[in-house]
This record gives sequence, C-alpha cells and structure tokens, in this order.
Amino acid sequence: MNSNLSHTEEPLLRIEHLTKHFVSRSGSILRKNHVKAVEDVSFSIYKGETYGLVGESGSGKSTTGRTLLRLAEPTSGKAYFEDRDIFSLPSKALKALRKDMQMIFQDPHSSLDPKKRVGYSIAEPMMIHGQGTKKERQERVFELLERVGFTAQHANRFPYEFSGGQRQRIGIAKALALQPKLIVCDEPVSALDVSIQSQILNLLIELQSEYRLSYLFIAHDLSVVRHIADRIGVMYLGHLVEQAPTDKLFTHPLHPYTQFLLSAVPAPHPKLKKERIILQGDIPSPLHPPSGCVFHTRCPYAMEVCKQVRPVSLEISSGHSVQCHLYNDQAEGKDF
Amino acid sequence: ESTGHQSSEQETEETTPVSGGTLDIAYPANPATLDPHLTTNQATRDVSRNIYEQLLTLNKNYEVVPQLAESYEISEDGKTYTFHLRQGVTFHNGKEMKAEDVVASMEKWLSTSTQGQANLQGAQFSEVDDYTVKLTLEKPSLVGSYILADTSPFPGIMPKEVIDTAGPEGVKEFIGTGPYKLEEWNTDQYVHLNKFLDYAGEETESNGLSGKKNAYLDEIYFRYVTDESTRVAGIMTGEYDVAFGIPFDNADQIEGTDGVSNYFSEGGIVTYVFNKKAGPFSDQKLRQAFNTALNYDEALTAAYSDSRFYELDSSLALTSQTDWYSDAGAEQYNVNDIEKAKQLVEESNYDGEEVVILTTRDYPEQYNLAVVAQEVLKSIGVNAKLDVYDWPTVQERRTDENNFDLFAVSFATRATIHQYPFLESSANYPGWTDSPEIDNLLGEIQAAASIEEAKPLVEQLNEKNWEYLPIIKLGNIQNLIAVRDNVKGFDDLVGPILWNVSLDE
Amino acid sequence: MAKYILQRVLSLIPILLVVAVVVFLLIHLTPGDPASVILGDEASPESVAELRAQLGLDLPLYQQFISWFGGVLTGDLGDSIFMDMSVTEAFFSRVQPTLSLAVLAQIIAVVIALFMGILAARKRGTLADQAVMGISLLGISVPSFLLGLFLILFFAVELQWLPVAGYRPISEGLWEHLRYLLLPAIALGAMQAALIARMTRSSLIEVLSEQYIKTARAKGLKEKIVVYKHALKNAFIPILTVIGETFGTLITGASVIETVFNIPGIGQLIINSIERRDFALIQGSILLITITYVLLNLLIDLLYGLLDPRIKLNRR
Amino acid sequence: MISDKPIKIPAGNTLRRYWTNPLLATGTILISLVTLASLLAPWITSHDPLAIDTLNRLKPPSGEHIFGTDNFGRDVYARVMYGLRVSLMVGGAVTLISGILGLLVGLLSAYYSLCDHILMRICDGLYAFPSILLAISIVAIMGPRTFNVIIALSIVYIPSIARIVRSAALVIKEKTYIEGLRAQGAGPFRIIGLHILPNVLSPLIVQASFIFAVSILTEASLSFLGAGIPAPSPSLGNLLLDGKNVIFNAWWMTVYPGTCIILMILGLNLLGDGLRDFLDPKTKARKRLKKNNISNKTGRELHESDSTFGS
Amino acid sequence: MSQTPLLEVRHLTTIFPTETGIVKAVDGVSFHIAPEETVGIVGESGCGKSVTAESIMRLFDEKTTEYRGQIIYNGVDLLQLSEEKMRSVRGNDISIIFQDPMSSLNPVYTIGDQIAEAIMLHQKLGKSQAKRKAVQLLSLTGISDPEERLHAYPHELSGGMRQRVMIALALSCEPRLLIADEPTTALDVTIQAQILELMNELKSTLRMGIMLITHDLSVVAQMCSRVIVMYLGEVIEEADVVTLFDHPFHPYTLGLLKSVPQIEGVRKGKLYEIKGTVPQMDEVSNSCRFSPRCPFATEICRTSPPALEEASDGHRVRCWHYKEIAANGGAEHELEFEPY
Ligand SMILES: Nc1ncnc2c1ncn2[C@@H]1O[C@H](COP(=O)(O)OP(=O)(O)OP(=O)(O)O)[C@@H](O)[C@H]1O
Ligand SMILES: Nc1ncnc2c1ncn2[C@@H]1O[C@H](COP(=O)(O)OP(=O)(O)OP(=O)(O)O)[C@@H](O)[C@H]1O
Ligand SMILES: [Mg+2]
Ligand SMILES: [Mg+2]
Repeated sequence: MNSNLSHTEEPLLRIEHLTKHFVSRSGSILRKNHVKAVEDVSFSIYKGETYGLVGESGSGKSTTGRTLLRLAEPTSGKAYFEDRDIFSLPSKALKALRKDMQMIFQDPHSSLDPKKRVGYSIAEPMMIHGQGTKKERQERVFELLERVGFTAQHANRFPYEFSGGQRQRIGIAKALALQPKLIVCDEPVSALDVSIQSQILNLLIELQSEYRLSYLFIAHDLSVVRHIADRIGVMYLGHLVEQAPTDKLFTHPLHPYTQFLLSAVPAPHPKLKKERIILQGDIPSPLHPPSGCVFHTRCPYAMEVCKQVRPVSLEISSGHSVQCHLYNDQAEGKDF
Repeated sequence: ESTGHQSSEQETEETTPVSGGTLDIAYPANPATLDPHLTTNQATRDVSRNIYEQLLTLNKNYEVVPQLAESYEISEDGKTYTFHLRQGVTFHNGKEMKAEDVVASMEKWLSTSTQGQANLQGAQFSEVDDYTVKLTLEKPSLVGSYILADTSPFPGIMPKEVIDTAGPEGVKEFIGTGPYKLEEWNTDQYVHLNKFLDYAGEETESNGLSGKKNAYLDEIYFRYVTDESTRVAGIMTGEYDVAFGIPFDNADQIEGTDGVSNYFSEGGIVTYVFNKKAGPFSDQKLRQAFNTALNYDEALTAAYSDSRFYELDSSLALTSQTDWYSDAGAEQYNVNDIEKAKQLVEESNYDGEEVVILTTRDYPEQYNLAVVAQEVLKSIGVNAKLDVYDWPTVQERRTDENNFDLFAVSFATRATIHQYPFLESSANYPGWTDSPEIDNLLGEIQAAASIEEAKPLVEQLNEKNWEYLPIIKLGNIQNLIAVRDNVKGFDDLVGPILWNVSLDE
Repeated sequence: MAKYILQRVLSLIPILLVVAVVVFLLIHLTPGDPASVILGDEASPESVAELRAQLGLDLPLYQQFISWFGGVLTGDLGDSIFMDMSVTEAFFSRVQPTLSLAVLAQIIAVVIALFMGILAARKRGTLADQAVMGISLLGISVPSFLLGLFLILFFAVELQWLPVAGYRPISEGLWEHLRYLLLPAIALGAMQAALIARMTRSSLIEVLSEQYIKTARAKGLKEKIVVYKHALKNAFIPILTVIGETFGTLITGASVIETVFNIPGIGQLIINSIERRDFALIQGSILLITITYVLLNLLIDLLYGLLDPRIKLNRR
Repeated sequence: MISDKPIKIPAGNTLRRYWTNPLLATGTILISLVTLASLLAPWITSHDPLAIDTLNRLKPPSGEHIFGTDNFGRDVYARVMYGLRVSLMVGGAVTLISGILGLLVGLLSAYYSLCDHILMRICDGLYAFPSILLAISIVAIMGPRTFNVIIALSIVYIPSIARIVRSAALVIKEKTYIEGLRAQGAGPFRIIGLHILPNVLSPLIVQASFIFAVSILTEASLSFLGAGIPAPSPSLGNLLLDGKNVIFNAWWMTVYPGTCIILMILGLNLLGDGLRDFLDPKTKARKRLKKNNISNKTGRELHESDSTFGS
Repeated sequence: MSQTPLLEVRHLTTIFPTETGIVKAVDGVSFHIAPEETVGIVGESGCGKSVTAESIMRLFDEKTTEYRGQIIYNGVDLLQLSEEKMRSVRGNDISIIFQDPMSSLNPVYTIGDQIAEAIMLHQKLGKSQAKRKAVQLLSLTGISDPEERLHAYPHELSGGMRQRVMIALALSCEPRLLIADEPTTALDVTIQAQILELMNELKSTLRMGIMLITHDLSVVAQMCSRVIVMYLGEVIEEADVVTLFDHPFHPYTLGLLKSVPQIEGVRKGKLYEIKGTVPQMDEVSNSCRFSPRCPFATEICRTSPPALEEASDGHRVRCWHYKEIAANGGAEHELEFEPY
C-alpha cells in the first residue's frame, strides 16, 4: 500500500463505461422505471493495488462491485479481467474467472450459512470448483484458518459461535480459498467496532503484500479508505465524479462534492475545530436523477451549464480526473 | 294389529280436532323433485301425496280402493279397465279435472314408472268422455290395479298443460287435486304446503290413504334437517312438531322427554342383496352359507337397536297383507349355524377372493348391517371388506357387477310382491336376479284369475326365494318418528298421512 | 391503485381456468349422476340411461366442458338441475346466510381474540397469559361439529336460551336473525378466534419491542395509549393476514356448521349439490367462491395499504 | 454494532434447552404417550376393535370395557386406541406428503420466478377450493381407501406449506451468503439443496406440526360429512361421529375419543409452539444472553417473538 | 464544578433478570451533566451506553428490571418517582433521540401526528395549536416547507429528514436535557455533519444539556466538552475532551484512540490493534474487566477489580497502572496533526 505504483503494466481489471440500470416495477406492469444505479463508470485496478470506492449510501458502489462479479448483469459497458471480457464470458469460462475474483461482504452475520460449520463454508468454493481431494481441502481449510488467526479446531464450529469480527475473518479465509487475484471488499469493516476494525484492516493489508492481491475496496468511511487505498474513486448518484491517488485526493480535492465530503468528516481531535462547510439537502432519487451534472442540485457553485450539460471526465493531472464544469478550462490548459 | 300405534295414551280421550295452525316437520332429506311420477324417493312421496291424488289408492289393509275415480270396472278378460271419474274435482289452479288430464298424467307416469312398464304390458289409456277413461292391456294382470294404486312412483293426476311443458327432470309446476297445495319449495330448506280451500274429497270415512281428508291444518312445513342430532334436539325443544328419521338409539331419550312421544310406522322390509351376476356370490352355495351363518337377531339389533323396531318374519309380504303373506321357506330363515355354514363354504367354489360389501354412512342402518355382514363372513372364513361411499356413488357403483358383492338395503312396503324390484330378472335391479323359476312364478301369479288361485304360487315363490336367495329378507322394520303431544291424528301408511292431523293450541 | 386492482382482477383469469378444469374433471370423474338421484333407488338402469341422455350427460367430457366453459366465459354459469333456477341465482339465494354467519363468526372471533391476545401480550409470562394461550389451544383442538353439538346441547336443549337450529333471514328482524346465528357463529368462530388470538399476541409482542414504541413511551404517553394507539395498528397486519387466510378455510368450516345447525348457506348448498351431483351448480359455486376468495384477498391487501402507509399496492 | 466476542454453546446444552422449554416438553410427552398408547394397543387391550357383540351394545364403562361399548357392542377403549393409531398415521402421512411436495413447490417458486407465477397461481386456486369437495371427489373416484383420504388431505395442505416455505426461502435467498455462493460459481442445485433447504426447515417443521394437528381435525370433519377414513376403521373422526349419534344416551362414546383428540392436538400444537421457540434464532440469542450475561445488539432482539402461525 | 449539575447519576446499576441469572448491563455508573453542556459517552458495542440512557428515562419494563442507585434531576431522584410523575418528566424535561431514525418513528402515523401528540400531552394545547407548534419545530430543525411535511409518513422522508423529525419531536416541549443515543450512526457523512451542526445550534438556542452517546471518537471530539468512556457496563475513564484525547490514562482509551485510521496527517503502515475480543462478564467478575486484552495487565489486574479514581481534577480513571501509563505510555501516544 501507499507504494508509488508505476502503472506501466497492463491493469488487472479494466472497466469501461459501465452502466447498470435496474428495472423497478413500482407503479404498474405497463410502465417500467429505471433505477440508474451506475452510469458510465470507468476505472482500472492494477496488480497488488487497492482501489477505494467511496460515496454516500445509494451512490452505486455495491452495484459496481456486484456487476463486476456478474451477480447483476450490466446494462452496457465493458470490463476486462486480464484479457477476458467479463461480461461476455460463457458460463464455463465465467466459472473459471470466478476463481480469480472473490468478494467479502459487509454484514458478517448473514454472509455465512448459519447451518453449516465454518470449515465447510471455507471448503465450499473448492468443492464448487472441484479442487483437491477431501483431505487436501481439509488441509487447506486448516491452513487458511491459521492464516486468519484461528486454529484448526475452529473448523468444526458454527457461525453463531463466533463474534462479528471473527466471522469477518472467516469470510476472508473463504475468499482466499481459491487463491484469487482480486477481491471485492464491500464495506468489510462498516459493521465492526472500532477496536475490531483495525484488526481486520491490518489483516487485509498483510494478505495483500503476501499474495500480491488487488482489492476493490468499497467503504463510506473516508478515514478507512484513506488508510488502505492507493487510489480512490468518489461516486455520486451512480457517477464516478472524481478519481485520484489517495494523497492527492485528500490534499487537493477538485470536485465540489469531494470537498464537501472531506469537510463533513469530523476532525479527530477536539483542538482541531475546523470550519466546516455543510452540504445542504439529500442525495436525489436515482429513479429521477437531475439533468446535466447530477450534483448541480446541491452544488453551491452550480452554473447554468451544469443544469444542462453532463460534464465529461477531465484528467487534471496524472491519475487525477474529475467530472465538473468548473475545470473545463484547466483541463484544456493541463496546467493544474 | 293396526299399522301404526302411538305409544302415548292420547288416543283415549278423543276431542274434536281444532282447525288451523302450522305443522313444522323435521325431515331428513330434501326431495330431488316433487314430481311423483318420476321417482321412488320417499322424500318425494311423503310431500307429494298431500298435493296429488290417484285414480286408485290403498286402504289401511293394502287393498285397492278408488280415489279420484268414482268407481272402476275390469273387463272379463282382464284386459280393459274403465274408470268413471269424480265430477267437480278441481286442481289447485282452479281448473276442473277431466279425462284428458287423467290420460296425460297416466301416460306420463307409464313412460317413467318401471313398475308400470313391467306389470302393465302394452298399457294404453284413452279418453272415453270428459269423465271416463279407459285402460287397455295386452295381457291381463292380477296385480294391475295394485300397480295403479302404487305409492311410489305414484300416478298422481295433474293438469294436461302442466304435463305438456314437462322436461326430462319432470314437471315444472306442481299442481294436483290434493288437500294441500304447494305454496313454496325452497330447495334444501323447506317445502311449504297450504290448505287447498276448494278441495273436493271423498266423504267416506278415512281409511289408510283413502276416504275423507280433513285438512285441519292451515300450513305444513317440511323442513329439511340433515343432521340426526339436530332433529332430535329440535323435537325435544319443540322447534319441530314432528321429526322423521329419529335414530333408534334415541327412542328412550324421546320417550323420556316431556311433550314428545315416539311413533312407530311400518318401515317395509330390510334385506341383504347379493350380486348374482359376478363374483363369489354368483354361487348359490355361498349365498346359502352366508344366510346359514347369519344371526338375524344380532344383525337386526345392530341396525335397529332393539326388538321394538323390527320383527322377525320370513315372508316377502307383511303379516297384514293377508293376500300375499306366506311363511313358506322359513326353515332357511335365521338358521344361525356356523358349522353348517362353513360346510357350505367348503362345498361352494369360493377360493378366498375378497368379498366387497358396498355401503354408505348416509344411511346408518345400511351401514350397520354391512358391518355385521363383514363380521359374519369373516366368521365363516370368507374374506370381506367394506367399500363405504356417499349415497350417489353407491347408487352408481352398484350398477356395475364388478364393483360389489353384497349390499344391505331396505324396501318400502309394497302392495304386491311384484313391486319389489329384486325378484324379476327383467327389472335389472342391481344384483341381477336371474332365476327362470322365479320369473315364471311371477308371471303365473300375474296371469292368475284370482288371489285364491294365486295363493299356492305365492307359497312356491317364497319357497323358491329362500332357496335361490336373490336377497336375504331379514325382517320387517319400523320407522321411528318423534311426534309432539299436541299433534293429534298423526297416522302412517307407507309414509305419513297428514291430512287428518290437527294441532292443539 | 385502480391499475393495481385491475391487475389483481386480471390475475383471476388463470386461477379461474385452473379451478374450472380441476373442478370439472373432479366432478365428472366422480361416480354418481343426477339422473339416478332424480329417479330414486329402485329405478331401472334403462330409465336412468334415458334421463342421462336427455340431460346431455352422455356426451363426451370435452364436449360437455366446452359447452359449459363457453357459457362461463359469457357469464352464464348454467342452470341447476335440481333447483329450477340458474346457478347464479341459486348461489346468490344462499349467499346471505353464509355471509351473515361468516361475518358474525369473524366479528365474534376478532373481538374475543383481540381482547385475549392483547391481554396475553401485555401480561406476558403471567398466569393470565398462560390461561389465554391455554384456552386458545383448546379452541384449535376441538372439532367444530363437536363444539356445535355441545353448544346445542347446552344452550338450546338444556337452558333453552337459543334455538336449536335453523335460520331466519334479516327480513324477519335483526334480533331473530342473530338469535338463530349466534350458536353456529360461535362454533365456527372458535377456531378462528384461537388462531387470531395467538397471532395478536405474538404480533403485539413483536411490535411492543420496536424502537418506536420506546419513542412513544419516551414522550411520556400512558401505557394504554402506547398499546392501543401505537402498537395495535402496527400489529394488525399479520392479524389481518390470519383473518384473510381463515376466510379461505371458511367454506369447509361452513359446510360442517351449516349441516349441524341446518343453515341454508353456501356450505350446505355445496354439500347437498355434491350429494345429488348437481354438476353445474357445484362447478359454478366453486368458481364463484374462488372469485370471492380472490376479491376478499384483494380487499385485505387494500386494507393493508390503509393500515400501513408503507405498503404500496404492487407486491406480487 | 456487533459485539465481538466468541460465543460458546456446550453441545449437551441443546438437549437441556429442549427439555427446559415447557411447551416443548409437555408437547413431546403428550405426543409420546399418545403414540405409545396407540402402538401398544394390542398389548394393552385384549379386545378386538372390530369385533361386534350387538347383545352388549351401548354399555357404559365397566371393569370389562373400561370405556364402555359402542352401538355394535365393540370395545370403545380398543377402538380409541386403534383410532389414535389411524389418526396419527393419517396425520403423519399427510404431513409428510404435503411437507415434501410443499417444500418442493415452495423452494422452486422462491428460486425461479417463472415457477413462481405458475405454481403460486395453482396454489391460489387450490387454496380457494373447498377441501371438502376435493376429498369427497378423490375418495369417490379412487375408492374409499385410507390412502386416498391421505392424498386428498395432502393436496389440500400443499399450498399452505408451499407458502411458508416460499416466504422463508425468499428471505434466505436475499442473504449475503447466497450471493457469495453465486459469486463463487455455485449452481442452483447446490444453492437450493445445500443452503436454502436447511435454512427453511425450521418454519417448515413448525408449520408441519400445525398441519399434522389440523389434518387430524379435518379428517374428523370429513368423516362427519361422509368422506373420511372408511369405516369401520376406527379413526378418531369416525369414533366421534359414531358417538355423536348417541350423544344423549352414551356419553362415553363421545367423551373418550373427544378427550383423546383434544389431548393429541393439544400435544401437537404445544410441540409446534415449542419448536418455534426452540428453533427461533432470536430465542437462541436470549438463551445465549443468559449464559454470557452480555449479549449482542439491543434489547429488542431479546424479546421472544413467535413468527407467523399461518394456517 | 461551578454550576449545579442538571442531572446527576449516582451508582446507577440496571439489572435484567434472565432465566439463568441476572445481567448487570450497567454496573455502578456515576456521572453528571451541567446545563448547556454536552457530555459524550463512548465505548464498544454492548458496553451499556444505551441501557444507561434508557435507564435515565426509566424506559425498561419495571416489572422485570431493577434499578439501583440514584438519578437526581432537579433535586429529586427519578428512580423514586411514581410512574405518573415520571411520565410528566419523559418528553417534557428529558427527551431522547435514538440511533435509527427509521425504526424510531411509528410508521403508520404522520410525523405531524407524532409531534403534535407529545405537545398536546405535555403542554395541554389543542390539536390545531399543537400542529402549528409542530410546524415551528420542523422549520427550526431546518426542514423546508414544514406545513407539507407534517402530512408525510416517516417512510416518505430520507434518513436525515427523519432524524430531524426525531429531533423536532424530542425538542417539542423544550426539554432541559436531551439524550442522543447514537443519533448519526445510521446516516451518511454529509447528513451526519448536518445533524451534528443542528444539535450544536439548538443547544445554545434552547440552552439544554446534551448527553451524546456514540462510538465515533471524532464526533466526540467535535461535539463534547466532557467524555465518559465505558467498558463492559462500567465507567473506566472520564475527563474533559482535550485531556482525554491528549492524555488518556486508561489502556483501553489509549488503544481506541490509536486504532482509528486518521483522516489527516501521515498515513501509517499499520494500525494499532486492541487484541482479543470483549470477554464475557463471568470471565472477568473478579478482575479488571479490560485485563484479558490489556497489554499492561499484571497479576493484580487479574485478581482484583480497580476502583474509579480521581487522577486529576475532573479526570477519573479505573486502572491499577494508570500512573505508569501516564508517565511513559501517555507520552508515546502522540498524534501528529497537520492543520488542514
Ligand atoms: N436489485 C436492485 N433492484 C433495484 N434497484 C436496486 C437494486 N440494487 C440496488 N438498487 C438501487 O441502485 C442504487 C445503488 O445501490 P447500491 O447498493 O449500489 O448503493 P451503495 O453505494 O452500495 O449504497 P450503500 O452504501 O447503502 O451500500 C440504489 O438506489 C439502490 O436502491
Ligand atoms: N432488556 C434487556 N434485558 C437484558 N439484557 C439487556 C437488555 N437490554 C440490553 N441488555 C444487555 O445489556 C448490555 C448493554 O447493552 P446496550 O444496548 O446498552 O449497549 P450499547 O453500549 O448501547 O451498545 P450499542 O453500541 O451496540 O448500542 C448488552 O449486553 C445487552 O445485551
Ligand atoms: Mg452498498
Ligand atoms: Mg446502543
């Protein structure tokens, strides 16, 4: 982490113009409503890198992750893992791909089958993919359990015998079982106590350096993302409004929304009573997103153009891009 | 012995009946139709006999007497009957009854009545004048007049125009000449009868179904109450004045309740019917084995609770039907000898097939007898099972000889032996009696010139019946009717007679 | 809303088709036919066959089905063989007693059950709670025909407070009407009452542990207001579901109760029609019952919407 | 907020938890007694439940016939014991058949939306269909065999099981671990069979115990309407019906089978209620709290709740 | 303490009986809140924060719950009040806001009804007056077109709006003390900022004391003047906010502060971990409750429970070793801040 990766190599995962609309049947069978959960999102993740995705609830972070794993079918867009086109893989190849991409979920309580011993849950991915003999799988389960800080005996316990943080560690072991290259972490620590959260974060970081894993790390807690991510994408109402290396984003946030977001985080020390700018209003409904720039309804700098024209992504400096009309000139000049 | 007797002492102090009032009757089954020509159903008979009258009817000794006919003559050769109609008889719709109505009614009855077709071969009714009707037959019949006086399906006389509009399910309007007219029929709930004010009946003394009909009551309600316990509870609390179909086990209960008494009516004969066409009982020996093993008392007690409600008697006719009574063949009756029965099984062709006893819980007596039969058969090493269905299913299933071997059923009293459907092969009654001897005997009786001449034949018929065993006649039975004490003059002959009933206020 | 209702009503069509086929086959494959019922026990097979032919019952089944269902599609359910009226008329002539019975039974059940359920929920774990739950268990354990008979024996025969059986339409006076319906309604409602009481209790217990109940208490409201105003309305949805479901089993229940108490309602009509194989009437009644059932459920779903503003009427 | 501490539940605890649940214990004992009595009937009584002795009909309870005799002079005690057996058999078989088929229908419709549309429409139709007609017809078409009564009742109860299973499965289906399995490439068989199925078993079992009780009652009602277990087999329904006709003069024919049916159904209902408490994770949480003094989440989780009782 | 406290909690113990034994969810907690003061209560999940809050309002079922100690408000012990008197305190003198704004509002009544209900109850106003007041309250909390919102059902509002409604409801009778039980946990950062801002404003306009329960130390840092740290039902440290952040004495507080990733300053490679998980109560009944996880634990910690000691003026701590930790550990605990 925090290593200055030079992205000379090909990205592990490349997402181009990903769009996902849900059909919502509220109202009647006759008229379908589209929930525009993800709109034209593009980013890449490199090997050994952590890409953080932040944004308010409902901004489409989880949907992005789920679509990548083909848990939801994309509306349009492309995604390449290594050089495999994720969205057009036939089911057999898809199954093979799934060995390389795993997921860790937010809620440790519902992410393990309560009726199955944790050893079974950890071994199940291997069973699905027909890996190893029973004996080998057992060995691997023990190995994994030890790697996340348990002993082999824990394999015979049921999930309810574990606390939330412990379950989250089991979830990690399960995700590691197939030796994936990329793990989508959907808010893996949001449900945990502060003192447990640090245990999990440390574990994730250790594992990354050990196995050269890549993470797509979804979270709404900015300090956590700042801690773990190399690059960060900020989402607002389905749009990736800003994308930058972590330090750059925190020191020079460009998009007004990012600025507000950072300002909203309370300072961690009483002496740092910072002058906060409070963002007014709520995030609009993704059923009827605003025209033009989706943020213009809450943006104090909104101009006439923002209401009509959707801003395009502008690369302001290397690796730092933003979707905002305020920077139209600067992008042209590229002098930021 | 009289046909009915009321067990209370009310008959001793006879007072003049009061006119007026409403009689509420709890009756177990709703009639499928009120057209008396169509059906042998008792529910139909019991209601429609108040609405319709016949040319001929029965007195309490089961003798044929004229009713709507003033008189009638039978020609020497027995092939022509001439009926002189009573004049001034009006239908409930106000129209006077004329010969055309009678002819139309009788023709319609003939076309549906199994009895009529079987016993009045080639019968032809014709109008002589407005008040005279002639019936011609191909062959003379000793039982002809009895058939015409049949109680169900009975040839009630109705207006011609009503008959002209009748469909396959019978007439649509129920108009007769009887003492009560139909006010309203609310299917499954009640039949409401009203006094027919223009009733022109006979003036002779009431006797059985004949004679004077007083119609004291203003209204009669037949209320259809299917649940026995509810009928019993209802008569006990006075909700009803008369309740039919009282379970025999409740007789003492009724007797012990103030204000209600039991009334026993002639219930006809009760029988086991064998399937003689197919299956184990097509073997006469096995039928005899069952009959020999049977303990009649036990069977009848199971069905009718105690000896008050049945009478052991081997004859096909009731003791009161002197013309037809005969105890010939009684040595086969109630033998109750298991050993001999087992021997008979040995002699028969029976080799362990399962005997199917078809029955229904809709009629508890039938069911109880079926249960007894099963036990009896078991005791002589015959393997038997019960097939219990609802009544319509039983009715349909028993038309197929492969569906059953035995069922128990009772038959309402008939004026002649011929009217029982189980004797003649041509009747095709389930069980399919196929005995040329019995058919011959029935034919000879019909052809006999007089009752006296027929007497020995009747004896032979009874004898033959007990040998061939188309059925087993278990005995004569009583129906149990509960009557409130304020109901006076209740009588019964093959069904209730209500036109002389009055209510004390 | 209107669209939603339309949608639900349209969903009737497949249900009705399923029911129509099933009921038709069931009835027609069942032995027994109206001809032999009309002609009586001793009728000859020939005359039965003749009447069958005249009634059109000897046609191949599919022909009978087509002619019947064709009629159904045009709204004509056919004519009853035994009742000398159309099926629709026959059905509606019997609706009133069953409706009265069902409504009264349901009212009795709901009133008793709510009372008991609330009591049990509020006094959870106490003797009162256990007593209520015990009684409601008993309520589920006694066959209704037996309960009906006991009620007759005690209230009608022994005490003579109420009539044994029968029915008086409302036109003969409300009191008379109710007098005759009271016992059967109790017998019919007992099971429902037990089920609803249990549901009330558990649902209320669940709701009483909700956060907004704490909020209500934190406002300083009286416990009574908390329970009756804030909790009950929320607890009512699962109760309503049970009420709706018990309506579904009502016809079987009514068949038994109407037989015991001799009430000329739909239950009795169906039983009697089965007994005499009044084909068109059975088929028609069942279709009408199905429609009623679906509409009732629709009504209940609409009620959900009234009770709980969160429920948008587009589930399913 | 999730407390972060391991929770240990000793293995033997489950059994103790079972027997310390008063509902469950009482229900189990009642049902065991009833079952035992019915199984041991041939040894407990020397009377044949079918042997008729019409000369001794309707005799009140005595030393010879401790429950008296019925209208055929049959021993009521023997009949009640055998009746229990028949009723238990019918209830058990109906529960089993409708349980398995209902489970299948419920799972399929929860997982495949096409199945859902078709199967649930059929279930709706069945639900609105008077069970009595179904039973009478099936018995009339296929013959009055105990088996056919079982079939008829099973069909009647499939929809109610299917609904319960379906709604439980829909909840499970949304759980993250199911999504996780899909993410790992698990097929529908694995997901439905190995993961959804075990998790819908508790509501299924609870509903099944209710169906068990109700089917015994319905059989009794069917007997009353003439479509139940074919007599003379002594089902409790048949016995009650026999008794009903002579209720004025032979109370013992109603009271004994009546008491038995009530006890049995009481037992089954207690068992059902008890199982619900026992299987409900929320009550598990409560018990856990007792063990550990401190527990998860807020107080609201601690409240016992019984889930739907639907019928 | 210059002012007389608004509320003083003395040795509050809340006991829940369960079938196998009693649960002391809150065990001998003492603290006080002055008027216009915001006191923060922090601690891990399940440590008894909510139970403390609800005990002050006496919201538990009193047939089964036992309270010990005293809660002095306005000179009277709330625990001694009759139920009826207590009802007039609830919502009137002391109000509470819960964590989850969705489940805290009754879903079947409009928010207008729910606010007006409390006003009508305590201020004896008529319905229309109460509604008018409700409108005022809603606009006070920054809700736009409040007249219209009055007729909205809770589910029609967003989380932030609902929490504003909850605040309006809590403020309806101008309470002297507002208990806020994790009021922003369920909300997004931008909304959280709005709500915290609002509470701060209202505190000064309405001059009330606030008891703010949270597990988020940053929130405490921004909002509170004094902090109480709880662990397993006990208060383990109490200090004014700056002291607590700069010189925490208790190892748990220390660990907590160190294990949070920082939003500012240098990103460190590895976070501090408090080892292990919260133990069960019976495991620590005769010891310091933090000892199983404490890096400083010695024999004494495992054999006898420490008392809450006054380490310096207004700084209380429950630890056998706080002096040593203050001497070296405290110094080690330095956070580098780069002003933003
Ligand atoms: N299966 C679905 N059907 C319809 N709409 C959906 C579905 N899943 C998500 N959405 C909608 O898509 C939008 C984005 O949801 P998503 O879960 O991706 O947000 P998120 O950023 O992960 O939020 P959170 O922080 O709350 O997890 C939301 O408005 C959500 O309501
Ligand atoms: N009604 C109750 N009966 C029994 N135990 C209870 C009850 N309410 C709470 N508890 C227990 O008391 C302890 C303290 O709970 P409390 O809700 O106060 O924790 P908290 O600090 O508010 O946690 P969180 O941050 O999760 O809200 C917990 O172990 C809880 O299980
Ligand atoms: Mg998400
Ligand atoms: Mg809390």
